[in-house]
Amino acid sequence: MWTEGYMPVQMLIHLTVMMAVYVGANYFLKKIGKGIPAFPQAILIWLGTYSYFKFAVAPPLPSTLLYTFMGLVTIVIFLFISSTEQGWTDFKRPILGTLMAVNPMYKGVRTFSFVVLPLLIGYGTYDFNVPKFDEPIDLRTVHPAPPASTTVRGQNFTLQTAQNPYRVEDNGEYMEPGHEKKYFKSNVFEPNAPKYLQYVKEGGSIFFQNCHFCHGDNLNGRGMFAFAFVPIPANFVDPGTLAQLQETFVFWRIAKGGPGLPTESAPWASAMPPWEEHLTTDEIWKVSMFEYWHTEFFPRTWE
Amino acid sequence: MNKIFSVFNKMNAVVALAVTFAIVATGTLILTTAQAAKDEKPAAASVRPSKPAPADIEAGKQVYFRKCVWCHGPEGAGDGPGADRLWPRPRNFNQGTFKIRHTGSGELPTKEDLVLTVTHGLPGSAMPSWEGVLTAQQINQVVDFVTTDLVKDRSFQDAENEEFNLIDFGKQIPSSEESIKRGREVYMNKGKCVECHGEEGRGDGNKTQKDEWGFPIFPADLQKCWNFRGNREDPYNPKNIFREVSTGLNGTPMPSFVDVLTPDQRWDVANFVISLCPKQKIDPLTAHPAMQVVVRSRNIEGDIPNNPEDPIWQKVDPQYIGLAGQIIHKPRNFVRLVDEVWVKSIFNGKEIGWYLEWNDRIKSVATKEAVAQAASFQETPPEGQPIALREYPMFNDAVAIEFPSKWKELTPPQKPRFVFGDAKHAIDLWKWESDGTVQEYTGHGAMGGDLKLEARPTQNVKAIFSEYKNGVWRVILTRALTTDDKENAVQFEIGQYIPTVFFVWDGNNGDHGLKSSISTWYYTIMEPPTPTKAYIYPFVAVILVFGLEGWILRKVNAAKQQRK
Amino acid sequence: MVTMLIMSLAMPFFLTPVMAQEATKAATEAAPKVEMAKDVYFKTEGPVSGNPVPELKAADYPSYNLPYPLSENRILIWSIAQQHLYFGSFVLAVPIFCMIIELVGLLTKDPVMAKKYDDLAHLLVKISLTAYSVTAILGGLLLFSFITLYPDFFKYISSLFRPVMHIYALLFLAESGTLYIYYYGWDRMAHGFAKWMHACLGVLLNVFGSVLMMLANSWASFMMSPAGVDEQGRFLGNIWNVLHNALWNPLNVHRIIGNMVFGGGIVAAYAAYKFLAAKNMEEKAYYDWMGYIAMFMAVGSLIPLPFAGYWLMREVYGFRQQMGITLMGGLLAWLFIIQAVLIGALFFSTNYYLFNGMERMRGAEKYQKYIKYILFLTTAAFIVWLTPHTLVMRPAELKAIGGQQHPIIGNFGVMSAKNGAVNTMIMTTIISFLLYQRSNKIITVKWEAWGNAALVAMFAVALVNNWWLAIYGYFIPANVRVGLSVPQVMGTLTTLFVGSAINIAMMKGSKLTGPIEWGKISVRSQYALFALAVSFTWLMALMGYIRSSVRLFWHVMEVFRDTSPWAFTHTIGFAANVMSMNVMAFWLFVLFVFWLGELTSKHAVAEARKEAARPVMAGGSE
Amino acid sequence: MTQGLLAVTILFSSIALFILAYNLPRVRGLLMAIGFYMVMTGAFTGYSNWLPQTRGEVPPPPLKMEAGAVDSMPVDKLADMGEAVIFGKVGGFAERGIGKGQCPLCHTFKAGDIGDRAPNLIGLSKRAMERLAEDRYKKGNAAQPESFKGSGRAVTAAEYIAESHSCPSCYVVAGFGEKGSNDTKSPMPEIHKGAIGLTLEELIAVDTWLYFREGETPPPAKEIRAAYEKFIPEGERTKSAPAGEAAAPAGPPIALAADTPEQIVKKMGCAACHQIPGISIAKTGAIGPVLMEKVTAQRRLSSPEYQARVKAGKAGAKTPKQYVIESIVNPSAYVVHEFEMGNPEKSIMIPDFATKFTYGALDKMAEYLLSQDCAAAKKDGLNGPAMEPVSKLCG
Repeated sequence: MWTEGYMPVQMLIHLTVMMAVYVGANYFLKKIGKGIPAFPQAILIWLGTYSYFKFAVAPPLPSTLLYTFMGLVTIVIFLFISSTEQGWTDFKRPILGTLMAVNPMYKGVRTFSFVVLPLLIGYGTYDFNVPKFDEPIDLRTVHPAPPASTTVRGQNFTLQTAQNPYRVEDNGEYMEPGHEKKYFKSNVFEPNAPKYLQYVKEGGSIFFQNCHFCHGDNLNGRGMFAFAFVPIPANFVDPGTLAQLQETFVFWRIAKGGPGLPTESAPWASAMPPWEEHLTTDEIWKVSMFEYWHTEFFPRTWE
Repeated sequence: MNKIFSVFNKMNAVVALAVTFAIVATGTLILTTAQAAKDEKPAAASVRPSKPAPADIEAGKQVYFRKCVWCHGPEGAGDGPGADRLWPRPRNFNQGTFKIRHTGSGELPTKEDLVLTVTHGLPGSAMPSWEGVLTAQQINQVVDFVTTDLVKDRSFQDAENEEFNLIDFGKQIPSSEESIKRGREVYMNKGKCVECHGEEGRGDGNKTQKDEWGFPIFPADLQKCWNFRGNREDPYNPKNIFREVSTGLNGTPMPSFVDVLTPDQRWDVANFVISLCPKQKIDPLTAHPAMQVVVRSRNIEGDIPNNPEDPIWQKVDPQYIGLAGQIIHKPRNFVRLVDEVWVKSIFNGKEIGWYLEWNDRIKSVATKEAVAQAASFQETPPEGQPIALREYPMFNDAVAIEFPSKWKELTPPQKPRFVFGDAKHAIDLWKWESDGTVQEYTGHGAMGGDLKLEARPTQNVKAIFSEYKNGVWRVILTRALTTDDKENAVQFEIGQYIPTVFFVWDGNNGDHGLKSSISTWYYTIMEPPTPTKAYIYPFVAVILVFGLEGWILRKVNAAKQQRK
Repeated sequence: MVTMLIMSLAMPFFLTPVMAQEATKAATEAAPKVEMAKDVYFKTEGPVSGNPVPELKAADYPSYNLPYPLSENRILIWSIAQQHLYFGSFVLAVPIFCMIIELVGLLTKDPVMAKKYDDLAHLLVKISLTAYSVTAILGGLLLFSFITLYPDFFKYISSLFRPVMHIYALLFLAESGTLYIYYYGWDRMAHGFAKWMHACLGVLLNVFGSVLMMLANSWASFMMSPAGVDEQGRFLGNIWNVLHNALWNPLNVHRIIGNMVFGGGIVAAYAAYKFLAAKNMEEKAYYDWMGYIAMFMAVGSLIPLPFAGYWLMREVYGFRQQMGITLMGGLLAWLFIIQAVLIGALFFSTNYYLFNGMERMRGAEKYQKYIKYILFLTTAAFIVWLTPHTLVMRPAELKAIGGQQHPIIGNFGVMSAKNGAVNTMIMTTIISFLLYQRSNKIITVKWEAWGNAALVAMFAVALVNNWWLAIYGYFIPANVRVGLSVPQVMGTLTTLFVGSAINIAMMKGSKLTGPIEWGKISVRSQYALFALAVSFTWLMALMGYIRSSVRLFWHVMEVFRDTSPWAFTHTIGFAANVMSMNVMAFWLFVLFVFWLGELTSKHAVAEARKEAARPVMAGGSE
Repeated sequence: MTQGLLAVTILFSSIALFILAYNLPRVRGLLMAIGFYMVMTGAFTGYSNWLPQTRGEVPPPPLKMEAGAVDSMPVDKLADMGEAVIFGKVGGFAERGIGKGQCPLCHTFKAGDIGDRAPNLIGLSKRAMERLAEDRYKKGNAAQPESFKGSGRAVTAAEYIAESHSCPSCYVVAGFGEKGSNDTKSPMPEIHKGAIGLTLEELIAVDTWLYFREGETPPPAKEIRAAYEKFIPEGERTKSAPAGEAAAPAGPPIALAADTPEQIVKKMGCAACHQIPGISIAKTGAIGPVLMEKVTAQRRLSSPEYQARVKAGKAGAKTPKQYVIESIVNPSAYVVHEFEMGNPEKSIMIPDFATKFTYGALDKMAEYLLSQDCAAAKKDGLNGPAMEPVSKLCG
């Protein structure tokens, strides 16, 4: 159902297909004279959307988002049915019918719902008040605002202007992000590799001595220790991480680790150490370069 | 549909029965053959890998030098830049020694075996699953490259000297109590498994083993099936055990039991081994038991029993807590031999009790030498020295629970730094050590550059039970819910989420001070009784709704009257 | 609009020479002692001619002994400033409407309609007259609380802006004068050349009003992005530098457009209320029409608003990247989710109103079947628009996802997707509007099929282009991506202008299936107008708060630190509560103002209403 | 939770309004409208309160010293203040920042870090007493040029630290003396006056931090004050600015074009390392070269070492003035050979002067330095550091 890399678009396509099926089925049923009345239609749309968001989306949607989506869908269904006078009347008919008990069936429904509804609400109230032991909801800002500058091992770096000193062409010129694409498929263990690749190799070695325990050999955050952490370590393969960041941001994150995060990013939820305790700035730059090379992303740039 | 049924009706009952039987029989036959076809390995002749195409080898080399080289090294000798800090060490391909095979002991694996290994990785080691990262084609190519270029001492194409004898799975014996009992019998006696893997399978039998390259290794802890190599897809499947018992693990002391045990016996052993592993929900992302972040402490009547066999403790399900090596502050623990601890918690009106259980192959109590070295204990191995070869003096095994000292003052979800707190938020840490001491500490994080703990003179935490038996430590700690020292000691409150961290030290691994296994933040919650309002409010709500309904009915009836 | 822009361009010419003169004078007089310092933003050197920012302690902030939360000075200032801004916006927006409506009335050939428009403009300016006095009162109150609650800060900032204070005061006088002449001269200048002069007065009124607002804006934008001072906050002798700081112009444009939506919203809400309270069909018809006009104005301004916001955001990023990240991905990111909900509410209300509006026309049935598609597209876009970048998750959920980034909806959180979503929502609203226009007409032009095909093709291309760019933009570096929003916006604007043009052209000579039966709209639609108004009021409170709180703990960003005990940033919930109180207080005020307006002119309006409610001739294509 | 109450209240009041509206047909429209407004407002408030709540905390403002206040300050506050003096701000220790005291330029503070210019200060509070017991201390090096009356008489650890701060040469840790002085002369600059000019309060704070970071209880502020008063004569103490007077603004001081060279030297703390002719406070610095650029700039510019740096693309001055400016704003461009300290790539000089000088100030300073020659140095009696004495330059 899901293909990695296309999922967001797939979800929109699924929704579109569901819409098409709904319209088609409705048209067909109407044609054969068995059109579904507005009220059950609304219920069906709601249930269909809910089942999709609840069961078809994997990994599951966070509950907060699910509620938000369903709240939206509820409102939209209401807007849909009440946007024409006809639709609104159709929709109201069974409800009013039930309330007024216009025929024995409706009367039955009314009696039933008048009994069940209070009980449901009662249960809901009970459920709301009974103590729960779910873990508290945690909020984290994934990419907090970096400071304007940071001092790493006595050296001051202005994050907006600093450059990775190892991101260089063979002639020593700074390599603008994007230009390293030509090296993405190269073998860094080649003895005569260009400077850039040699630095990547050094960075890789540092990565595999320090970082892969958590961030994993695939750089996907599933290292051998990752299972013990909540949240599990950052996944660099995901285009939402490295590719969204400037290299200086990555440098800052590596150097200052979890304790260097601002409060809104929940420094306590990160096991990342301030790597400046273990690595020199040069090593940090090289590791950052390796991470980009290995995941084949470019650092983000600001214009 | 009706028509079909009516046909049945018209038919003779006997004929109908016969037809049904025929359908069922055919179905079963098809299903079993399909199953058999699935189980069956290809015949030996086709097992020998054909010589790969040079293009594939080249493509495989590309992949290798991007993904694998970092651990396995450019020459495939298991000596990549990352190798020295790894335990278990990455495989040396040069001799063609591979653990996960369907071939006989000492033989080369089939290509499928290697593809499987790469695809699913080796749980419990740093080798990850490459599924989804590399395509099936890439995995095949990288295996081609490894088998031709990096396996140097042997050749997969050497038809003269190399044999590929696939093991015979025979007929699987489904797990049953009987089978498990027979398996245990074999495990204890004929198979002699117990000699290495220990009485209860925790791998505590033979503690000083080395692999073919001289690196120390331990027998597998059979109670952690999620850590079995080659077991990622389905940890509770006895087939893998059967395979390993049959083929042995090349390069390790684990022999093949093909000649010793009959296939049926091996199935029994496999069933027995799997039965040792606690049944847990496995998280597909981490291939470990799913993590629950909240430790629920149950309310009990009476005293906290000082015996884990007590029914009160037995009623509580132990909770799995995964532990990582503490590799973020020096000294760093790259080899963490204890990777999980199981906890239970209960409380009564006065006290809270913690039951902690973890597997440790060697009971260790600090030697004098270790005590002397403790102050100058230095961290990670020198550059270039494999971590697996490090030898340490024996320190105490230990376990600790950490809480923020003043969690009430933190706005959730704020917490201190999980390793010994930080300057702004102190932590309270209770540490039990294998020499029987229990000590309470306060941690302020990095005061003056080093993470340090400050021992407190108080004696509020008590170890009411501790025992080492068959490779497992069991400890029960208790403490009063509140103490006088409000500044440093954690104060427990019912119904509140109290952040909690767990530490375990494995003394024979040189674990000491910061060198430890560590969890991340969990929450402890002491279950509150259901409040009375939970019963009153629904009642009120129901009455209100009924009232509303009555009002509606009245209005509706009035409207009806009017209409009439 | 244009005049305002010209004014803002002209500002430097009548300001700089004065300042430069002053500066040189100062420089020559005290030549040896003049200290030069560097501008924090423009990086130019200038003579130090002001005091540095004072160093304050918590005790330097006097406060009234009020119960919490009013014990916080900030909450008081916040609330008063908010009320002042609400009324200010309304007072600034209504003359713009008056101007436009009066001009429309002037240009309309049909005398009945012309009168109807003219009376509406008259009514509006009347309402704004009361609001104008309230604004002035609130302004005084704000000034007073400023002086008493933040004396040092006020001293500093007023010393900086001293040179333009006179201009501000003069403009205020001019604005008042013009407004009074404009209102009281309405009947006298009703015909011929005088009427044109009157319309010109309307333009002049708006010019004064806008410049006034721009000057006031410069205070706010200076606090966010200071310029013209050195690092110690010392004035460097050039007031123009202080005024045209980095965020001034984006803020000006954003506010002018925002004011218009806001003003439209209030008038629409007023009309909706009157519609609901109407006793007879005539009143209903009149207020239905008025609500429609106001809604049209509001939504017309709403469409460019996201683009103005986008520009402002770009400038924020350009000024300080951390400030941008604090807004979009950091501490304040959640506020943007609320903003997303509010904007969604605006678009949904608009569409819903238009759908309901079709009911006043016979023949609309054939277009009603498209409602579900429009709603679906809007909803899908809104789902993308609403999904936050930072998800709220339980640890277990986080674990199940395997990282902070959800593989499916995670990508909806980034700018690229949001751009696609908001453009889609705007386009669906445009489609609704085009359908609404056609509702009571049977198109008779020969090229009908071609016209329809062109419309469909244009929307299809624009939407597909928009979506494609949204997806493609995700994979390219940010600096390139920023450029992508241009084709997206261009696509949307093309559909708006070309689409409307084609539509109007097709409507030429069309056969009417019936008149627009004003007053026959459903009651629900009027609630949609309420929803529009209240959402926008709330949105304005929210955006004001965001803009203000992004300074975090600075009075003047990176120059003047806020050392009061209330320098921290409140939680979203707390802020929302204050906003809600403000919104409710404002609407009570508005109720009062309307009631006051009603009191004085019951008779006149009743007359006008009677006139207006006469059966409308064919041809109302508005 | 109480925050969410407002939303609930609004929603419930709107329900009440609707019920009221139902029963009061005359004002029904008005009440319904208000009710609807409240529903919408309540929904927005409720949604906002349902979202996760975080409060933005205010980072601690830059610390301000107040004379006399230190005696009554809590120990941790005082230690924080000390940390700010040493490392620039609270938390600066972890970030290895450099503060007003400029201590980390030479001293190291973490286990395992080896300082080659000055001792690692870890464990100082414990070591102090051992030092006092050394024979070398008891001799009391009375010949020290800058020793005060009463120096060499420290008896407690606190006094030892105070003495080391106020009279570095009174006792020099073995191996850390100036070259050739046989550990009788310390290269440490004056910190209680002159360029660095720490006030007594700041010195107390520094000492407190030195204890505090070890996890020990520092001696009370009064005791440390007494120790300093014992060694620093009244006239040489730097006074802290009176609390009322507007002190220096937050952030580092900026050298301005309007400042005199002397003021610039003072603001930037050049004298901590350099001797500069004609500047009264800059007579003892012994870590960097003597700044008489009329003599040295051209010489260094044309040296092969400098040209090598130019070739490597690291340096690029062509005129002596460019050279001086380059040396200030980018010290690592070229490190004078004698002062390399083992790393020719990186100067130990503070690297961010570029952000602390205005252009005018830079120009002024360069002009001034370029006008200083041997004669000026001789007139001031400057000797220069051991690595490159004046005699060698002017020889």
